[in-house]
Amino acid sequence: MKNIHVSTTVNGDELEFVCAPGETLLDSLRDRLGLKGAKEGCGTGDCGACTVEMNGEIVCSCLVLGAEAEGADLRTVEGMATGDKLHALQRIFIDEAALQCGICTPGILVAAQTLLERNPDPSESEIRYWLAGNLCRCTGYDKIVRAVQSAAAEMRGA
Amino acid sequence: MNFPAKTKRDFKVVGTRVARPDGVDKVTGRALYGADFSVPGMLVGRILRSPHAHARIRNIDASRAEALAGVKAVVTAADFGVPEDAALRDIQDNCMAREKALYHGHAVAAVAAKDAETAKAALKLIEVDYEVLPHVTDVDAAMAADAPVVQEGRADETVPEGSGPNVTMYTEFGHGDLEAGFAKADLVLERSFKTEATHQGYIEPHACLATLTGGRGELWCTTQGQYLVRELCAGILGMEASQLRVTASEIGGGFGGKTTVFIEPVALALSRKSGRPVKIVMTRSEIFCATGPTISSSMDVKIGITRDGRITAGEATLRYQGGAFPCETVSMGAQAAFAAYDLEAVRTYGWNALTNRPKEAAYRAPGAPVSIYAVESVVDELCQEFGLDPLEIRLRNAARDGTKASYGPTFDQIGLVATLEAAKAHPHYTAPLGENQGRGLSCGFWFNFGGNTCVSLNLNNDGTVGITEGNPDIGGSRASISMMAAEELGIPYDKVRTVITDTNSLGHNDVTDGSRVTFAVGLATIEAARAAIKVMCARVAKIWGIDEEAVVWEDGHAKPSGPNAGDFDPMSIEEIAAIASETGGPIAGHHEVNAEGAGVSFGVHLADVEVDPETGATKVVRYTVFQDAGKAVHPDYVEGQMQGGSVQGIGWALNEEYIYDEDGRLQNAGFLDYRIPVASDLPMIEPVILEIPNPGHPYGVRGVGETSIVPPLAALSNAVSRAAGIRLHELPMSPPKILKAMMSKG
Amino acid sequence: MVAVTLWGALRDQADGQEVVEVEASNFKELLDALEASHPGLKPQIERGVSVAIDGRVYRNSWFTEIRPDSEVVLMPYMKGG
Amino acid sequence: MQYLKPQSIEEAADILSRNAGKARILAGGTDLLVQLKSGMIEPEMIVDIKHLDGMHDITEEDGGYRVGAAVPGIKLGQHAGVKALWPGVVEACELIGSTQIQGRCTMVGNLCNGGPAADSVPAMVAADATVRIAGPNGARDCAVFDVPTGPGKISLEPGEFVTSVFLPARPARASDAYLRFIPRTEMDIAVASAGVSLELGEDGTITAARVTLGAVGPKVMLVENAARAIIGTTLDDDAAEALAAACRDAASPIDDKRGTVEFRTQVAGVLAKRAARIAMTRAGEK
Repeated sequence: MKNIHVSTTVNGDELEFVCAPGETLLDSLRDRLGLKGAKEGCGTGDCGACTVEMNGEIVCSCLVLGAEAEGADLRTVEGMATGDKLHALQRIFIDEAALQCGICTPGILVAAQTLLERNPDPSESEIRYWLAGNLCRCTGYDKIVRAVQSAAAEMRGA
Repeated sequence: MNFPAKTKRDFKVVGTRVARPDGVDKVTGRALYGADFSVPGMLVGRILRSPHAHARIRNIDASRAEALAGVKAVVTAADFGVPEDAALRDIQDNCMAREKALYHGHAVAAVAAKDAETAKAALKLIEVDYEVLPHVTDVDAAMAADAPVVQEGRADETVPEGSGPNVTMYTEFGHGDLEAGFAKADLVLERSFKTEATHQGYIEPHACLATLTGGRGELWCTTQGQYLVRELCAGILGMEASQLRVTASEIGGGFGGKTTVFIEPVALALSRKSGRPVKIVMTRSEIFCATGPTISSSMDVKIGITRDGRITAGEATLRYQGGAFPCETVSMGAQAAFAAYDLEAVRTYGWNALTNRPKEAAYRAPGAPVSIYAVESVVDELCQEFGLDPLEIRLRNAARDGTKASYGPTFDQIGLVATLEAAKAHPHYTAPLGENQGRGLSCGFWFNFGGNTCVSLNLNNDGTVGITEGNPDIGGSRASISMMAAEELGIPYDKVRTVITDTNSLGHNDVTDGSRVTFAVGLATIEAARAAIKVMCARVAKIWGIDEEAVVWEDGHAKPSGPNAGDFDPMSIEEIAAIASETGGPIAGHHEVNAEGAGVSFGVHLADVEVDPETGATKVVRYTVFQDAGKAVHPDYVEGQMQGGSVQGIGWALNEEYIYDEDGRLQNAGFLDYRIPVASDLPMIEPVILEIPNPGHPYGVRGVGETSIVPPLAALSNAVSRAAGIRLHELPMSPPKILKAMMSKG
Repeated sequence: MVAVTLWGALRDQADGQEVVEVEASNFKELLDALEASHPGLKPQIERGVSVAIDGRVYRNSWFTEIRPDSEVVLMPYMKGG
Repeated sequence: MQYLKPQSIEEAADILSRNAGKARILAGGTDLLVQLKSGMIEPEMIVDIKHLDGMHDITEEDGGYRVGAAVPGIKLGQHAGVKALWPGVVEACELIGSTQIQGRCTMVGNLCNGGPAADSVPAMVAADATVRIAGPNGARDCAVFDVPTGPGKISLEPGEFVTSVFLPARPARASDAYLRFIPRTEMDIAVASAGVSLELGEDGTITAARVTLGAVGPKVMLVENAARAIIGTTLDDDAAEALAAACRDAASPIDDKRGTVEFRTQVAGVLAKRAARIAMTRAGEK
């Protein structure tokens, strides 16, 4: 057996791709499906830039095999906006300058989205620990944490 | 240049918090970074790296790799020439070892293959015959007369005879009579410090895609300066600049680390040999081993003070290592060390030594954080000895307008005193502390630079504006550039779009470094807008049949300058643009300048920490940054620079370090054990912006990017000292060191 | 004549003088005059020097004006991050 | 390399025993993929066992819980029953890596990787947990303590793999706790760690205890002297200090990039003392 055929769901779309047995889900998303939003910052699960949601849990897609996506339900940063309308997190990240270089942003947005769906009113400490696996070297995290808090408040209708 | 009149103007756009133009691309995953670009027929490039810290390369046999199916090219140093210019030769030799591998991870060969698996397999088939040599990684060991020799003959004329074989330079700054100064002191403290090397830690790996066929090259890469990349790559590959076009991708962080080349010349050489496009993306481990961390240091600082808090003299000896190639960073450290103080007698001495470590690259205020850490630690210890308030003592001795700086010149307008006063007035300074907590303070300083800059501004037919500039946007500069253009033209921000262009579309631009972009590109943008305004006023003057001088520009409109000029309805920029064809053709303005006069910047940081008395773990519980930013064009991004730099400094102070084993191999080449701060490590970082205008910029802008990394090192060390009752003289202050100090104190 | 302050390490290359006087009305003339009067400074000038004129640092602009009463301090050419 | 998805535990055991040394198990994959990528291992086949029966289940058994080999940390943390019975084991498992890693990592993977600093292992040993091992000769049970044998080494025979962990029942007034020391607040490997499980008598004195240490020896340590130091006490300061001293005596760490011998030894005692106090409070509140 050389390559593996995978049927999966990404951002609600049923998709198929072929991957090598040892290929990571990150590489499959980027190179097979052209979804380049998830980034490789370390390849060892230490930076979180490759974060995607898989079957409801956030994972480092660099630590998942492409083959494991068979039958899975995946969500990536590319699926956050609805048409032209940005997700509240996306819009507030721009408005509140929660990104500088932006390389960590897709991973942080995906992780924060899952957090807010699970916990609509997280404390500062809960946000910081939830995002501890998403390294950002530009911002010192301050504006990121505040933007997640603002988005949470808006999404709660507060 | 002086722009005094304009610095007090009422701004309409500058100073607001608009949305950045690249924001949507970056939050939707569409923005293309270094590794995100591909072309058909592309090969994968991989680099073979030395497992040894120091080894002579006797022979490289790549025949088995070349024979592997799918391998399209193998290159070694033999595929490159030998540049005459020593600096360029060093950069090339750092990209590909010539006769010796000079550090663990030094590139020795590279392959291009049809895919990553084949490239990886090919690397294993390359046989390198190494003669392992003695190595040295510690700066003090490297300074010694009997140290293993990293490179022969690299000392410049400043190095005194009898110095060790790895010493490459010596420098000295200062003024006044030290002996007399120390004699006036009631207490003189002399302390020795050591700091480990740190890495910029940008999250985006170095990545490039190179095509070089028929003598013409195209290079896509992540860099802080595409023009510099072109210059270096063209030099290394023996090409003319016109034949190599470099396009900068979006950049995922740099902090100085992307101001040189590592993989780009290699990818071009592989492409030249294979005739195919070649993409190289570094792994995180390669980044730590073989890009450019900052210096490590060993320092002695001696300061004298009177009982009532007047500093009478200061002296510092700095020994830096910047890896296996000559490095002049110590010179900046030596100039910056005492910059915050008004001293009658001050002297700094700087030495650089070669080691078997990767070639240093710039990192935010290069050289300054460690020397200022040492000075600010001793000042704090003196305050503790005499029970003096550390903020009052800094105010008492602060450099101010007219002070002869420790590095020579006399300061003109500087904001240190204002910054210290702001810290003193802030509630943080007097807030109560909890058990096991302590508060530390430190000043910081950076020079800031200007440099070569080109900006082209084009008026579109509908009256909107396009700006082309050449400096990669790391932290929101497209927004601030658009804002300054909108301000000058008197039009809304959203009518301006700024793009960053390739090397073919503008003249040379210096790298995005030295906190220069908002200052220098902003200055050129304002001048380009003024040039376009001049053209527009001239066109309108013709329409109205009056003199050009009788037309003024206000709020996006050409207007008669006064009643004498005639009675004409103002013409808007849209109206002027719509008839540009009829009035003489397209309207544009451009400006090319070597911007000087960036204006130095000072910062003061307050840090509260809590030290666990049983484990030595340090937690930062409160942090406030005070910094003179000149005019803050986009306050959010000014704050972002202050917060981000502070956290990098906090990492440097507490946990970040290069750890080499006995064999000179890097032990922590990954984000697991090279511990940059994570979100849960930190409190909010409160920024306090002071706006003391820079007279060298039309809007009073100063650089803000670098100063903020300087104060955290001493602020945290001083805070730990007060929280735990022990003072460390080395960085990082990792828990084992703090616990050991606490236990030996008993 | 312009009085130019040299940084410490350059003094050995200029007969131990801390301040040297040269005839110059701009940055380039200053460099040329220094090279001519103190050939020992040439290697450093080739590596790069900046000059602070009345407190403001100029990295390399040749035609920056220097007045006779200007405070002129030589500095190494610097880079940032 | 091949990616295989066997349809039964027997088939998985068969593949593993026929390809000893060439096949690797994939459950959570958080260690496996790092090792693959770095070239540390180059297996010919990866055997994915996640989808096999029971691998994702947490089931009550004899008053305790059986946790499938592919249950990720985050799921364990969401299970109220396990959390109430063995809060220390759950908190240890939840300390493995970031939120993203929690979505994938498993206690069994943490154990079978053989790392001396594995967070869940001291907690499992303090809990006297056992694992069920499938193999060519059928299933067998084994104490967690006996699985690791040294850095990167485990006692499983060729063809064997762990299918579940069993956390036993315990009396009413009993609880556990786990603490580790890391330089940051997250994302690091333990520099030293301690697990404490204890039971209280009617009068509030400790009647039984198990004290374990991680990252201070080639494998997890069960420190019987430390347990003895607190049994029969109410964990007064002297008892707590005796426990810490016993842990310091037992610790035999190494110097490396993560910590020194001196630091690890000292901190192992501190952590054991603090973990014991937490376990004591938890047990007392029941």
